[in-house]
Amino acid sequence: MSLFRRTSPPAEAITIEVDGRAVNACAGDTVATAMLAAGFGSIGANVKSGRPSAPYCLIGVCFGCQCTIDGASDAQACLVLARDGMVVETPQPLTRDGGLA
Amino acid sequence: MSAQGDIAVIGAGLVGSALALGLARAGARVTLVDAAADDFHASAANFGLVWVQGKGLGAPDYAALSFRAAQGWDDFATGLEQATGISPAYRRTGGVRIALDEAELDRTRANLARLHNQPGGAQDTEIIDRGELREMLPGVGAEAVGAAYCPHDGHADPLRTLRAMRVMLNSCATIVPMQVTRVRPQHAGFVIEGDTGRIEADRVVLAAGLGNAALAPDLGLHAPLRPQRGQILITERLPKFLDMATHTVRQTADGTVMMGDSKEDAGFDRGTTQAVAREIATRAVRSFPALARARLVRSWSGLRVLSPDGLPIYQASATHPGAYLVTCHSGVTLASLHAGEVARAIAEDELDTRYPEFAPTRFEAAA
Amino acid sequence: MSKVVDLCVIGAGPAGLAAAARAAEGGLHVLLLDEQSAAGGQVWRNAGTALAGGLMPTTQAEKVYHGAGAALQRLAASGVDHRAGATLVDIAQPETGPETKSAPEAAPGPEAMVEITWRAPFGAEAPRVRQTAARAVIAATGAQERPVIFPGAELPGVMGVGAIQTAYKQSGLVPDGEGVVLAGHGPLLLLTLAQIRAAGGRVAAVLDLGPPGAMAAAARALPRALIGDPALMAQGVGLMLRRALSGVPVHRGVTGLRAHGTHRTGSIEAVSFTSAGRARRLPARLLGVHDGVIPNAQVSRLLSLRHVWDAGQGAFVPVRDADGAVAPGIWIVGDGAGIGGAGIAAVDGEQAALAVLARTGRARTRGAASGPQARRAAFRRGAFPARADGRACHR
Amino acid sequence: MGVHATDDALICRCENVRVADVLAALGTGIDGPNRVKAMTRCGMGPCQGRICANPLTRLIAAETGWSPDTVGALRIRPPLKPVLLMDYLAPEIVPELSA
Repeated sequence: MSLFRRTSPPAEAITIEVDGRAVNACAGDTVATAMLAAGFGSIGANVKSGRPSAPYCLIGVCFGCQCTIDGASDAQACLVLARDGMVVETPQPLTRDGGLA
Repeated sequence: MSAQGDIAVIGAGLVGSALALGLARAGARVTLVDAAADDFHASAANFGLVWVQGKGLGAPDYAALSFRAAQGWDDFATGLEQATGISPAYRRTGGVRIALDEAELDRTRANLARLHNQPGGAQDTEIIDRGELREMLPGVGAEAVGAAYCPHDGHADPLRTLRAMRVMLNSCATIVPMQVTRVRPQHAGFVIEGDTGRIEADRVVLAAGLGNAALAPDLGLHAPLRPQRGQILITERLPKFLDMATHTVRQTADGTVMMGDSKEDAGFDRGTTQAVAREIATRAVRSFPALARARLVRSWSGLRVLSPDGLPIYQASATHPGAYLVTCHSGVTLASLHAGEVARAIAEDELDTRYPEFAPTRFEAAA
Repeated sequence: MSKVVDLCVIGAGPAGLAAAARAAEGGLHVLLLDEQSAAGGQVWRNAGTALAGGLMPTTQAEKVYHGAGAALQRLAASGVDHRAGATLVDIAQPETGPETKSAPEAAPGPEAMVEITWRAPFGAEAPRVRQTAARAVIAATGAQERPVIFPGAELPGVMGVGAIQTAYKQSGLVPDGEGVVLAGHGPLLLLTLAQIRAAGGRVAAVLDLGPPGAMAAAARALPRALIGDPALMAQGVGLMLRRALSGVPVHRGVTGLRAHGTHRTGSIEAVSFTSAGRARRLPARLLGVHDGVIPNAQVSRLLSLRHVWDAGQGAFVPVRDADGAVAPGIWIVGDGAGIGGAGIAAVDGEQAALAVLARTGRARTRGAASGPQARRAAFRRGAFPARADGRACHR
Repeated sequence: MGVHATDDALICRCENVRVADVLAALGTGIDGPNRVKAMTRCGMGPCQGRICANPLTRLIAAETGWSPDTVGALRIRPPLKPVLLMDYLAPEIVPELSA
């Protein structure tokens, strides 16, 4: 069950791929807010232990959402606008509720 | 001058800490004077190679010293880990100096030939061709045409080594944080003055890197040293792909990859430049293309402590017996000896007799 | 791609926008680099969408984004070369001098360039790292929430309250369902509580981490601190707060905060703490924490500047001279130089731009006061809201 | 440094350095943030101190009794954010190397 729900009027719907699964999002979302809305509680992974990490700051400071987007592994999901067809790979493959796959 | 009595080591980097450990083991009461100032200077910018190949061209004794240091590293590392639980992560994996074009390989081959022809030879270093290199290092880049390989080369983690020595020194020496301004001889022994007061000691060892130059003259010691800047890049952790050490790229025990070996005359400026960062990154990616997709997380620089001929200086003062100078720019490689035979030589007041070739008198003769 | 610009501004929040627009209006060629995906920084995040009715009722948007619309229009009209999503990598000063710099005595000759290394936005062709030479640099990299250190803080399900605000401004997200707990102090916590309740969400508990009386002080400070124009908001918000806090258990004087959960799921399971001498444990899925905001000091530290500790803000601030200069050809403005809120940030940015224009002999607008007079003038106009953590700013 | 920062709390969430690890490193001259970083890896992760720098200075100040000004702060070096090495290379050699 997602930690967040959308309250604003529906914007243009887009679809991104996260670890191989289609995820519905809205134009104007960042990849991080799109994933939070879709129920992903975690996005990145601790660089030392590999355990899933989550957005803590959502402004590009904490690196809890570092992942690979369209092949670039230096992306912070909270700083990248979600675009239709984007391919997101999290460092630790995650299930729908953000738990480990 | 017996091994007993108290002895002050000035400088708590890799060189000073190793000497202090060795002196304590030799029975001296050791005071380690640490300039602190929230910085480990050269020790924090050490690339971590325990390196033999190519060392001592035209200086067979330095080649032999480096070889003995590498041989001594297993016991040195095991001793630290057993005493503190902190592993210096030393691995003698063999080392390669990769050549990225034929001209580079020719230069390496020529240097090796000269080393072979000098006493002590080239410490089992040999040229390997592209095929052998690729077999040893599958991830090596297509541009690599061959390399010099030496089985005695390896690498260790400089900061873990420093940390382990520090933990040991906490129990076998007195550590005094002090910015030293002067070391003066007095009627018996020496007085060390600094911002936090003064310390007296029967004997004193200068091991303060570039700081030695200012302290040496008062003690009849000669430290003609100059800084040479080296910049280092480091990536985030990567899956294990490189166990061996190379002279410009090495993967640490944590999985991060260090890249470096730049040389600049930039005085005491420890800034970094994008131009040198690009050169280092380019060579690293040409050597190991997989690094192209690695994330660079930090770059910093350190100042190598260089004597005029780049070799260490080991000196016992002729005018003020009991004052010694130890400086080098391979603090990790020589740490095993500094904590062993070099410390014993100081403890037994035999530094100049056992290491005549590293006395600074060699510079006066040449001047 | 190395080209030369008169001024490079880092950060497109209130300070950066004012600096870039003012300099461009004065005739300078300005490059504005901002790592966020759209101009506005944090306080004015996604202002364009919100003011166009995309996120929240426009009446509410005009309150929350007071001043943003004008600033964005001014940017668009100014001809500034704005690169959204561009990340600053390095700033090399004309001569990399000694380790610690103090404020500049004499500005270098007009030709002493500052070398900006930056990474082109996501999706640009490799190599994305570019270099630009700039005759002047104004860094306006803003603030960040002060990290709250407690066991379990790194678990998925623990976020800054500012981050919850960001999720709301960016995508209209509001914490949903049971187990939403807010812990901290300061106006931002109360504002977020009010927004969650206003959107029909439930907050299971508020843990007051502040000293006694902090919650009330924060409520008084809220209108001035966060909603921009104080006069407009004063009455409405006080009422909203009293309603928002009603029915929400508030635990005071909380110590020993701990979050419980595993990394395997995307949320936490519980929070535990001590309040009024009693150990408590509450089921929780989302914990929002907040302990005020501090300057983002990465750029000022990268430049090896001298900093002094500001006890009031509980953070270092860079030492600057009257118009915000910190080194030859380099200015730091806005919250990155010390937390002051959107109002003072814009004044700060404008002021640094005037200094750059004056240095290049183009300060056409005679009437533009600079230095302390501009600050006093702005103060009289009431443009100095109290800081987000409720204390009047005295910079 | 905040009444919640117990020993087992992480002060550096990138490198999993606990408050206890910092406290263990303090003493005998290891009492500045940059030396504590060298001894514990606190501040060496991708965020490069954005999360731990302020708490680290405040923790050392609380432990040593010194003012934060005396304690100082973590030094910051480029790159300000992690960058792919590929993005650092000269344009002409990127294609064949990053294939």
